[in-house]
Amino acid sequence: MAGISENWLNLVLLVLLTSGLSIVYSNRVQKALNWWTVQTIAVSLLILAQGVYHDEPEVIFVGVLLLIGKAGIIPILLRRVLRESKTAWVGEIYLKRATSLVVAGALTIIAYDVTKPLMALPQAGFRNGLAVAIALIFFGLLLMMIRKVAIVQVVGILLIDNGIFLAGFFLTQGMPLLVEMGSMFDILVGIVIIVILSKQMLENYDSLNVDHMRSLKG
Amino acid sequence: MFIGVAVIAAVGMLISAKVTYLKLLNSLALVLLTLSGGWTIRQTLLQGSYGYGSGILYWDALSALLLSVIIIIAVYVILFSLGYMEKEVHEKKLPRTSLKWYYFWIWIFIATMLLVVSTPNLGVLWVGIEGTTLATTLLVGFYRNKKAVEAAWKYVILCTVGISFALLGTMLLFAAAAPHLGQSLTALDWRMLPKIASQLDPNLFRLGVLFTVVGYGTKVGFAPMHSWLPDAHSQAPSPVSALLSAVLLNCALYAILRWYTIARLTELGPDFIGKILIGFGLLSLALMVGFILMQKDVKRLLAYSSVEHMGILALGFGLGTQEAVWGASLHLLLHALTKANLFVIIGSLVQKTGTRQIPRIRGIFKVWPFTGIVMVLGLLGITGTPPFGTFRSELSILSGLYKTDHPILGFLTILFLTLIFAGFLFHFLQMFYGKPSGRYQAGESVSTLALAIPLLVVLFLGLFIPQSLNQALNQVVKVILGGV
Amino acid sequence: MANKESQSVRQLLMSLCIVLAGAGLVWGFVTSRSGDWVQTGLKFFTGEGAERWLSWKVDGLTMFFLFILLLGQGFSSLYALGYLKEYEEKKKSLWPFYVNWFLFLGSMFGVLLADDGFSFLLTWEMMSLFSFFLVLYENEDHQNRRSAYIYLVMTHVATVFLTAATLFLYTKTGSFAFEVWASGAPTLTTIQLNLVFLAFFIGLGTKAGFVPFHIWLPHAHSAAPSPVSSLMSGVMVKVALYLFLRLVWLTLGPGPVWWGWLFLLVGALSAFVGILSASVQSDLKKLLAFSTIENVGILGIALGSAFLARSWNNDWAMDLALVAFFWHTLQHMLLKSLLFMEAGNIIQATHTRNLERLGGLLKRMPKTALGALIGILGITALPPLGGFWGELILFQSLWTNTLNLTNGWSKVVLPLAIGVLALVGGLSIATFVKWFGVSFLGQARSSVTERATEAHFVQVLAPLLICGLAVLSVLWPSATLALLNLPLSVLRTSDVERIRLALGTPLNLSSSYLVLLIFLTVIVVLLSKRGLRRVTATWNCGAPLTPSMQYTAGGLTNPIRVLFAKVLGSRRHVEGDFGGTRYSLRSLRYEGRIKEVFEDFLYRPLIRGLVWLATQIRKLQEGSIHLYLGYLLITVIVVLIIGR
Amino acid sequence: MDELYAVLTRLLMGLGHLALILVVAPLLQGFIKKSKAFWQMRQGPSILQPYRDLRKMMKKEELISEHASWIFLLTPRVAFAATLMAALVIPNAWGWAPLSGWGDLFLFGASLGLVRLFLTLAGLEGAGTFGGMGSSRELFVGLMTEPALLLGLIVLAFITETTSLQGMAASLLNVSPIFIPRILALITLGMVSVAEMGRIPMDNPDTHLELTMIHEGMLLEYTGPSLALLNFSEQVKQLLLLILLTQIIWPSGLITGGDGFLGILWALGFAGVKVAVLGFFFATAESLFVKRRLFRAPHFLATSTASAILALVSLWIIRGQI
Repeated sequence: MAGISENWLNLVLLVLLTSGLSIVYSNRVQKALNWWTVQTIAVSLLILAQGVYHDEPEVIFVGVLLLIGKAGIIPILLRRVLRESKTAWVGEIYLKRATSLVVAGALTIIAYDVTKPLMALPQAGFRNGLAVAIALIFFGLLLMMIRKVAIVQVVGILLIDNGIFLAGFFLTQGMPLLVEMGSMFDILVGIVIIVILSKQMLENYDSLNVDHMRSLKG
Repeated sequence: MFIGVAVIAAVGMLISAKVTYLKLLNSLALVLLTLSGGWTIRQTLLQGSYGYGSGILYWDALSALLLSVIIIIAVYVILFSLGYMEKEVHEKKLPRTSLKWYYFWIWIFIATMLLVVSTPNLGVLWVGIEGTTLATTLLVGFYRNKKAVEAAWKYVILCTVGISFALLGTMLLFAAAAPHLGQSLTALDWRMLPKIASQLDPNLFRLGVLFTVVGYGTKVGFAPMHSWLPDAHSQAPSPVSALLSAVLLNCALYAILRWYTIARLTELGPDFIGKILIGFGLLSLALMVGFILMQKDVKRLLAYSSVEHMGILALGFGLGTQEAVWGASLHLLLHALTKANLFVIIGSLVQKTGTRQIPRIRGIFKVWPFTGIVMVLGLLGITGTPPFGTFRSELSILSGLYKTDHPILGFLTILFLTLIFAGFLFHFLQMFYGKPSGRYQAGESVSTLALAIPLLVVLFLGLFIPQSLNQALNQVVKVILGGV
Repeated sequence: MANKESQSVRQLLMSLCIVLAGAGLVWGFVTSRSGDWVQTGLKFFTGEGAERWLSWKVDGLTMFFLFILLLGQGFSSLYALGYLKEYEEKKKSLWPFYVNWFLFLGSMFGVLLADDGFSFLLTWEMMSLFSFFLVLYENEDHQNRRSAYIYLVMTHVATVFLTAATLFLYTKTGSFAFEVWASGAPTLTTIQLNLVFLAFFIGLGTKAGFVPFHIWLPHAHSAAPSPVSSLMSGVMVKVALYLFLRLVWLTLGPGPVWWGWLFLLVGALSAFVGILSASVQSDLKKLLAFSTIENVGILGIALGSAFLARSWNNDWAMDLALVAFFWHTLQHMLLKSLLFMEAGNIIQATHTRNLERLGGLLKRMPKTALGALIGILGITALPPLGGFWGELILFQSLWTNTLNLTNGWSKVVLPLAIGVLALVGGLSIATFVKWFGVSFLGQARSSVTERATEAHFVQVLAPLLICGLAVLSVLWPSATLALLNLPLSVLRTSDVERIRLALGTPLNLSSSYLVLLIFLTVIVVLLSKRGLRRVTATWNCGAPLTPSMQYTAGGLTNPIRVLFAKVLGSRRHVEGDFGGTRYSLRSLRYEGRIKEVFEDFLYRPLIRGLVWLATQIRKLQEGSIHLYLGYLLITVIVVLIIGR
Repeated sequence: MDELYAVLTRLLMGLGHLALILVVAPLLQGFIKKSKAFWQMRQGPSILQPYRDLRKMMKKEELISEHASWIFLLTPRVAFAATLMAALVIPNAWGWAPLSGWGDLFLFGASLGLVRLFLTLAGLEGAGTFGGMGSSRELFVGLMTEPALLLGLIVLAFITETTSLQGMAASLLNVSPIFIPRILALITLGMVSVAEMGRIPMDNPDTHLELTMIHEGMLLEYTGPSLALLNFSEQVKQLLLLILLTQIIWPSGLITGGDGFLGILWALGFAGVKVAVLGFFFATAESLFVKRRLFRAPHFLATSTASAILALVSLWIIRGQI
């Protein structure tokens, strides 16, 4: 990350973290989706910037792909499903918004705590970035855990995905292209499949409320 | 090459939904698969390892073991599902057009699994595992009814999350390895990694291993991440369930094993990861006792027993003693055979009776004696009753527990196994006897007995283990314990 | 046509079984004469790829029990030859029976021959499994299925202990072979040794039917077809006892004194509880099964006395105890299988196992009755038949043990064991008088019994042959003693000749007693010949005599029930219908019930706890995906925190 | 030649032993009846009455229940023979038993057990109520007497360090008669013999009221020779028990056959006196007490067992081994 100065980096990280928190906090699916888009753009910009500085074409390529594929296609897909299902509110379960924020904070602390041993490593801002990445992953999981609507769970997955990309960005100065592509492709297909599923869910339950599906027990 | 075969076959399935066409294509594909796969396995075992295309694909004894499992089970299950799916269509459970999609996804599924065991690169391996998840999701939800969708949803959500943890872990590993192997694919190559394992940065690697074990563990179905497993297995078409629990779980376990071999050589030492695996194994065993004892749904029963056996395997590998690992590798094979057989026979039973509820199934021996016999064999096999091979393997694993001075744990493990046996016996006895409800149409062909072939193999292996197999297993042990 | 076919199959298979048994006996006789014991095995692989042997061995000890097994096999097969006919007439497929019958016998041979822990566990499990299937053969009755289930689960739980002990010894000594264990045993610490012993005790004791691990036995033995019950009761139980000698006596070596005490006390308890429950049973076969528990208890006392004598190195008492043990093993095997066969005959003739519905069978099935009479004479440990002489020697051993002790309360406890044995003897007389008297004597208590006819020829022949053998063993004690020498020469170091000489006297006493008794009886009969006889009605205060006026099976032993009400947890419920006045009684209903004390206070709570736990565990999986994700999150965090 | 001689003498002596017991048994019965009559202020039958009864019954016709089987007829014979077997191990006047040897004290009890088994079976033969009642009660009493009898004898065996009745009698000669364990054992055996002889308070030999009888209940169906045999064997059993007791209370007067004819006679006379005294004692006791309820029997026999255990403990305490 030579090139991007420490401060810029931290600023981006701050943006990411806050966006993640506000996804957890948001009360409408729409909002959550928007926040997520912002976050994705930030991540992809980060990657692009790095690509530009080191002029590694493949990294730039990945960045662009990210920008188009994730910030572009996925939100559109999800919005459509959202419109069909006429769901606006994220159904809260277990935790209300405020408390969920508190929990999210706790998770952030855990993330930092877990990554403490990595301070020793040479790369600059490494630990900080990784901590934020892991925090984002936790947020995603938390979100999926405490919200009923299927789409929100999808957002959760995407949030986790962002976290992983962030982590990838820090851990691997441009991970092997093959893996990058593979993972991204997987995410795309995954989302597509999930969308299909949520359509089927609509057919069967005519709502996206995951909580209806608890017939398989024991 | 056989990956190619699988993919081509998969695409080919889409061309037409004619029964004869599908039958032909399937059997052709199976033959090719068996030939190419068998040849590879043979080469691998003869030379100890075998590469293809400048090591883009690479196999050693461990992958060979998994490869053989995949191929055997694939052949067995697909041959079975030819008849089975026909029936389903006949009984209007499925539209005829869906058949081709069924086979398409099955073959994609097989292809991804073959990829998993054929690549020497942990990154690609991850891609493969994720691929299996996606390939199977629609198979799990194949019946498209409420329950099916629910199962599929839980399956895909949980597994995707789990897998993404694994990806994070892989990245961490990459970061740790890159300084020594360069920023390239080789940094994730499990042929290289053990060589430089001792130099890996322990902190990064520890974090990586933890994330990976949890991630892949979700896919293997270690308790408490197992919760997707019974739903998926019970809702999927029975052949798919057979594939899922006989092969897919093993593939995920294989991924963990690759990490395991590396982790043993790092500064963290063999105990670190060993303890984690043992922990997960025991937890899975202990929890499954409860689920199995009180189970009402026969397919879920089998699913839970898969979790239990994954626990046993984790235990065996985690112990890391010669004998335990040997037993575990043997058990991997035997469990795959037995479980596939059970799912198949239970599947046909469920098809006949039209219910999965154990209390509603009665008097099998009166109505379908042959099915009954196969089920008895399956029962004995899965519960590790002598003279079945599972007894041998479980005994070796247990003796490993004692070797490493855990007599108490050993005792508990045996106790759990016995309780599980009690549960199984109870449910199966209920189904065997009593007066059958009139609805069943009695009568079945002797050919049902042919389904029991894998079990007979298991039985034979319990009494006598041929030299060749023993050597192969020892090679596997060497791979797992001795790095390359 | 099909019937004829299956008939020939039956005859073929069973006679094959008998021939094999005969051949085995001959072989055994020759081998034990020449005394060169076999020791060999099969090649198979272990994890290390090193070769190990699925090894077996025959020595004197094994040979003795092989004789027991072969005798049992021969007689029960002969009996089954006739018994199975009924199923044929019912058009019930016999193949499950045949397959499991042969496999069961085979696995018992395996257990006896096994010379290493692995093959022991293997064959042991198979033995339980196939006997389980045999018990399950009459699976139409739900009760039988339950019995079989209880049986298999209990043996499996027992096997948990055996496996644990085996693996422990294996890892300690690095081998499965019994010899290596024996040589390695002294290196274990006392605690380890005791734990291993306890594991063996529980594991084998369950199979042998020691109280309180006995609850499966009455269920299983009464549910099984009679040939199977006679085999299980006569032989399989003994196999478990054999393993006590093999694994504890010979392998773990002379342990601390309390081992002996454990055997003695558990044995006494089993003997008492067993015969007490038997005496109040009114089920033809359950009664016999409980009496099996009693006899196992007696054998346990003998073992205990032997162990004690060994640790007090009192050779003489030890020899006596061992002789008593083997003698009683032999006798009980003969007599109990005999009685089960007779019970089988009754059941086939009357289709009921309930004593209250039998009666007056002696006139209808005289040959069966004769065998049964000799059987109960032997089993009640009365002279002149075998049961008594075994107990006599056991008494002697306990007595000698006590006498040679320098001091300590043991000198009081051991004679009390004699007292218990005497009490058990008295109870067993009551039990079997009830068993025989109620079923064979008096009047028929139900119509089914009136229609009863004598059983098939071989079903009568087999028991009578056993009777002959039982009498012979007493009439020609030196031969029996020669048989007993086989195991003794293995179990003890000093010379066996001494025993032969010393025991010659009492055992010759046995034969002379038999001869004299018969002689005297004959004389008396001859002397009291004259005088004419007339058959009349039984005197009943002038009132006509109806079958319901006889003493019922319940009534016969009711005093015992009242006396031991505490132990049996027996309760009675009488309700009389007095029509208006207090003096004229219209009808009276009596209902007595007995609690299975051990099931109620030991096993039920256990099961309940287990089920509760299981239901708790199942709550984990109650369908909400949010919860599952929660598990995932928590697991990750926990693992991360533990991991660092 | 010598051996043959030895065997012959042994045989003859054995026959003499049996003959003696057979002859004396009814006499004792008569004597006891007489002494009971004495306490009841009655004339009572002559001492020889039992002989006459036996002879009479042997002549009588025999009635057999229609439900009875061959066991019914076999029982009296076997019972009689088994009683004789018991007689063979009891040391007689000059302390010699034909069938003496290692552990014959167990034989004594066991033979009586054999008698009991057959009697109880015969009780069920008649298919009537009273026979069953008798058998049930007999079994009940029997299972309690056996331990007591055995323990009592065992204690003596410990005192004398031999398990042969003959040896016990011989070596009790030089044990002080007021040796506490001995006395306690004696009490045990005394109470047991009461039970075994079927006397008050356990059973009433004279009653024929169906609801109270035990032993007589089983014999209810018997007539003629069979009844004679059964009564006879009962009398023999009674005599044996008394001899056993006398030889233990006061075994003095044991004289080996070597002392010639006179010696033997003297021994016989002496023993006879002892037995007579004891018999009179029992008769007195019987006249003083009443029959107890059946479910009181356990108390009675428990007492006897307890005293046996007490005897054991006291023995070891006195020997200083506890």
